[in-house]
Amino acid sequence: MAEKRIADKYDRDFLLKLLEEMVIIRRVEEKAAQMYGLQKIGGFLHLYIGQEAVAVGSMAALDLKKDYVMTTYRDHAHALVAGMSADALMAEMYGKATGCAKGKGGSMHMFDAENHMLGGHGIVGSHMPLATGVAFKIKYLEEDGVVLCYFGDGAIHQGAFHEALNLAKVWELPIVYIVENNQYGMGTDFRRISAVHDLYKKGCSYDIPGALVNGMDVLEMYEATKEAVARAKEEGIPTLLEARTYRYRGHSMSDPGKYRTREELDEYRKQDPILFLKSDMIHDGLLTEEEYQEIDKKAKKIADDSAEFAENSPDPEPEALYEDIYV
Amino acid sequence: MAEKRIADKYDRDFLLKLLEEMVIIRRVEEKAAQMYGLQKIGGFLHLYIGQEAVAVGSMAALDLKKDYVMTTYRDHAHALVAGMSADALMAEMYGKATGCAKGKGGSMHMFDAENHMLGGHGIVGSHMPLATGVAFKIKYLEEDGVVLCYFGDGAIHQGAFHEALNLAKVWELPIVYIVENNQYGMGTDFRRISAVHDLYKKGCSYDIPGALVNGMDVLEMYEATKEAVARAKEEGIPTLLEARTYRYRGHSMSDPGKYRTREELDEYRKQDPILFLKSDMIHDGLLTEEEYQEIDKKAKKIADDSAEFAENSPDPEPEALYEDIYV
Amino acid sequence: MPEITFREAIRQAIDEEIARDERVFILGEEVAQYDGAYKVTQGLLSKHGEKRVIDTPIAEEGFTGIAVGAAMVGLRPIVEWMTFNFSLMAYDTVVNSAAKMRYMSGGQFSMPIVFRGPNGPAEYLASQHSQALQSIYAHIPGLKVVTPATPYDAKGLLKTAIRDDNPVIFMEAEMMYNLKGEVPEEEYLIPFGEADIKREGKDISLIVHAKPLHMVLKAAEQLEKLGVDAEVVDLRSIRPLDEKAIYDSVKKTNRAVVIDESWPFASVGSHVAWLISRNCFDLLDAPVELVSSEDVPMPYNHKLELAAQPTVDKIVAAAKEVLYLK
Amino acid sequence: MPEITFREAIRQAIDEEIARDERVFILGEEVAQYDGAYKVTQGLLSKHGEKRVIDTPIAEEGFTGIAVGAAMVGLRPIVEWMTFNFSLMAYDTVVNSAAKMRYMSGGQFSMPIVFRGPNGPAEYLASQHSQALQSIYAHIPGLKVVTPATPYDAKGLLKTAIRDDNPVIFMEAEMMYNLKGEVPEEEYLIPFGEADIKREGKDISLIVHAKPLHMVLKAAEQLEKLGVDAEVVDLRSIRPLDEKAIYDSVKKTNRAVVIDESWPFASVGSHVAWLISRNCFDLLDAPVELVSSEDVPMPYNHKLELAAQPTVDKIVAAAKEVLYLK
Ligand SMILES: Cc1ncc(C[n+]2csc(CCOP(=O)(O)OP(=O)(O)O)c2C)c(N)n1
Ligand SMILES: Cc1ncc(C[n+]2csc(CCOP(=O)(O)OP(=O)(O)O)c2C)c(N)n1
Ligand SMILES: [Mg+2]
Ligand SMILES: [Mg+2]
Repeated sequence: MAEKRIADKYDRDFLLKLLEEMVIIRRVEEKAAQMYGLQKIGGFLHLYIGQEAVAVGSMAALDLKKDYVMTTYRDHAHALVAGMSADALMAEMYGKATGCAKGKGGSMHMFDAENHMLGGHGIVGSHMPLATGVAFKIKYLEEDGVVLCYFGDGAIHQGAFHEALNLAKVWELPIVYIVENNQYGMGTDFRRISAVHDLYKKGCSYDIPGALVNGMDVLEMYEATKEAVARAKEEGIPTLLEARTYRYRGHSMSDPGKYRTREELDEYRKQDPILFLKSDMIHDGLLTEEEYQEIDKKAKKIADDSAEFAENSPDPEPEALYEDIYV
Repeated sequence: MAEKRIADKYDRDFLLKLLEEMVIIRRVEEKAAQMYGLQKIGGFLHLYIGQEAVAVGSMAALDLKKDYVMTTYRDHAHALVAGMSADALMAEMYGKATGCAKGKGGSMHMFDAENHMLGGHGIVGSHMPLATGVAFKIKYLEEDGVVLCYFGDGAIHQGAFHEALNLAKVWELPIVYIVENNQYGMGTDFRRISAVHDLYKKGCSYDIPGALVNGMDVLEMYEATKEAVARAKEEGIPTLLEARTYRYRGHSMSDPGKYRTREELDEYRKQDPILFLKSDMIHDGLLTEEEYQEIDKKAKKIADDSAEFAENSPDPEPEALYEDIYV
Repeated sequence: MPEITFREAIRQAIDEEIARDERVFILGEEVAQYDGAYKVTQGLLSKHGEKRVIDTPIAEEGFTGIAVGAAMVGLRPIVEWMTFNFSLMAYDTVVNSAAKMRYMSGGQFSMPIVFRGPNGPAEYLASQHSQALQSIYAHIPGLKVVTPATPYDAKGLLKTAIRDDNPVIFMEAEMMYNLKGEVPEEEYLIPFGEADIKREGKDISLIVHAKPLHMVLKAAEQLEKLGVDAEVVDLRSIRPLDEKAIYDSVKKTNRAVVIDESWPFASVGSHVAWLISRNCFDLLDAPVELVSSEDVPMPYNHKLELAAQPTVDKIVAAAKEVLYLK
Repeated sequence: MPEITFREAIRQAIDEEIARDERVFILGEEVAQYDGAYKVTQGLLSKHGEKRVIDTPIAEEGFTGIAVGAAMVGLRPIVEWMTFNFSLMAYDTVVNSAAKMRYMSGGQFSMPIVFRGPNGPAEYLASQHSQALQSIYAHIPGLKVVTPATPYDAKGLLKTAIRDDNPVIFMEAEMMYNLKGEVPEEEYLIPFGEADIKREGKDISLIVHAKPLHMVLKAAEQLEKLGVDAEVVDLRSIRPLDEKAIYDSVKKTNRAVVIDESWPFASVGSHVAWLISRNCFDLLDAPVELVSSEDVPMPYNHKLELAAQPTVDKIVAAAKEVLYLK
């Protein structure tokens, strides 16, 4: 019998959880894309498909009773992994009163206070100091927590990055910055607008350790994050992780995607994070094709149900317009 | 006879020019401080005394027919070295119509378009992109110029630094960033708020070379800048120079200066840039004490005359309030 | 006259000015290789090359500041902000550097720069992406603020903006980019500070700028059915503001409603409403009404987001109020 | 009652609230070791320690954003901006994050944060350091904006601000820090949205907020000599705005001048002037006048900078205008 790839190191339940989460994200987003086509969802819809291993692997290193995540408008995956129901997520995209933000936020603003999912932020770069402030609160209250702050390869050039990282290091805050380098900021190849191409090295100005991680490999994401989380919690040293990854879909729904080649896309599809984990698990005898199909079926049902839930949910009442502005 | 310190390398006229410039800056600023005490000058007055070698040495590497400088509110030295008359400078501090900005800018906003002195900017950090834009213009028009952009150790943590340096490198702009590390941003020791203490290393995030320079040594400043200017002009590579220096006076006139010790100040006074150049020149037989006194006398007269000029100059006409807003 | 879209009108203005003056160039996120996030700059890279049509990273403060610096020394940049929502990242640069450079240097520097992009609510974009921000720019002396609402005005005003030696905030709207209108083939410029009477009338003045013009024109039609002959004054530029055109209209009608898709408080709309109240005090037969966006962040839900904005119904209702028609 | 300075009143409020609630802390440039650029926080570091009184680098966007993030999860930061001029660096964070967090999350997060510091012209500071910026904050729904003008109001309002679960912009003034006034020793809070009649009168309403109150009170004295009995309404908070107090006053006087040291266009002042014009239309015996700063960047020359601002003379002249006294 062939050597085990992952079975010796991880238990099956853990791996199954990662697999299921990735499949659910994908199926729910595919559903969202479909519903966008039917104009049930409007505005910007930024899909995470292809990048699932990043959120799933890194967040597996968290305990969201104590830890927090904050991300950009490309936020569905993080919300689902944090524990938001697909129903609340989909209903939010539909703009329904049953959505996580009562239909006020939409796709870009998934918030789940209870599950420590702190959004869903639309202004590129602006949430990096915010996430750093959450880490500040953890330290201030002497809690045993950490913050994962996600952002894109395009966002790293915002001044907010510079200001946040310096302070995180000076104040020794428990935070891990994860740049999800899907290699494009809209239509801009990250190499075109960055003076250094290894983004994880941008910690050097703040004496913050960095590492390049294969963002298509959920277990590599998990391990790298676990290490960084420990460093943050135990030593108060922030880390900058660069997750090299890829988005299969356009930047948002209207993107023709002319800035990249079919071949490049196909290349990354071959490294699909779901297929990889699945095949390793099958290889190691932790999963059968039938079991996988079952997972997929369940995920599809969750996605379908969420659309039905959203469809059948009411719009917010007109008075809602004036609510939730001030406490 | 003892070995020459500088005479073999530099000609006397050049050294005299540097010395005179430093002495004039000092005397003019001392005069300004005195006139501030007499309430002839109001608001913020940020003196450069102690830092003279930085502006004088670095700008000696320029040809201001083609090159440009831009700096902060601590701008008197740069203006004088660029060629602004002490009269126009002092009159500006007095708020007189004969000031370089017709009395509209004051101490913090010395501008001299003709001499390529581009200010005089009061919002910490905000001029770094502006200076980068001037370098952009040089490249755009295919000119043979360079920009020196000065800022403080406190300013380096502004996001504008990060955004500007990345673009300067990506676009290969002819610019030299000079952080005048006088070791305090108002009352804040630069080590307290910077994750890395060698500020010149902060170029690493942009693959921009950096160097530490003794900012009390005018010739070291000159040499380092000359090298950086050549790299900028010939190869389109920006540089980050850290000029380690010291301001003898408070941040501005109202600063009690409790954040530092008498000893530290005395230590730096011993390395005074004027005294150092003077003693090297005397050592090498390029200057006599009498000649130095003559220089100093001339500088004092320039300073005195400037105050008299300012005193006798008219205030702007009331209509000036509404002028110079739009072209 | 050929009919072209608002988008095409903007593009023509940029295209022609880049061709006319080698110091003119455009920079911003996705303006070059991607042909513009909203396709305004489509084709300009391939026509003018990467020296004149320049992609930037997402670094609004940085690239806006670079453009301001370049303008100080004689270039004539057009800064495209992907939307005005993101311009807040560069607000300091515009307010403290661009708007004040000439004044604080005693007139030594001019600042020939245009800041442009879509402004105001589009659809389904929620709080951070759907703001009408003219008021925070119009408040600032040293800036000019221009808000065209037709392809004709857009082209003529943008060409004026690019040739102006002062910083000009030029506000478009995503929802107008596909709007069609006649635009002459020959060159023309529209000066700033000249309002345009988009509909003559004698019973009430509807004073508007930017995108809501189109609602106001519909409201005027509905009012016509009620026997009310409304005059529609399109300000076109709000700094400078054509006060004379406003007062001339109110002199005729004695009644006014101001329509502005900004939030109401300390807005362009309430300012204009006060100007009329003050300067036409003896002429007014009724208080000046303001139809603005509601004083709330923008919600995502479509019904709510429409309710948050001016509507034809709200405009008609305000006009009736002012006409004492119940 | 003891007389203390405006500075001391602010300091007491911060001091007491830090002592009362362990989640309250203050951060900003030079607030700790240097005892504050304007000495407002003097002694607080030594009393409360560096956990509660925190120096930051010059990185307004960064430390303001950190405070906003901390407030999202339950801390109660007081952000000191050295002056509001520098707050523009953090304007995006305030407008797009702090003001909208509650709304865009459907009410899940509160935002108990205060942004404070000196606002408005001081002396000899020129264009970049001498701006009254209330209008660009008051424009934004989701923020509260408070502008005290006496030590008593400053302390009571700041304590309210610190206990408020919403983002509060709290504007002081360098020129007021040494101003003295009576402040009780026992604890008190002043609610937002309650204007204070600083002088009762029956002939004309002078509506003001922030530092110009003191000029207005002097103008009222001069008017008294002319036989005019002016009422001075100090708004104290401009968002929420006490509209009722304004209208009640105008109901009595039938005449109003609004005084605001902001630039005029799209300002708090012109907004209030419009509100009065509209809502007291039938009561007004004269148009509502506005005395604002001139529509120019601030010059350095002292005569010019005084001419750029409201003055007692300008206020008296405007009042006479409204009273048809020539
Ligand atoms: C300050 C700001 N500027 C511009 C935008 C428009 N915008 C939204 S997403 C995006 C690209 C971001 O790219 P990246 O950071 O790589 O993240 P990705 O979308 O690839 O996840 C841009 C330019 C914005 N939302 N905010
Ligand atoms: C954006 C901004 N924040 C704060 C200030 C107030 N301020 C003026 S100078 C200064 C200290 C700057 O220190 P540094 O950069 O070291 O320059 P130095 O004064 O030592 O030359 C501060 C905080 C400002 N002018 N602009
Ligand atoms: Mg990306
Ligand atoms: Mg310094």
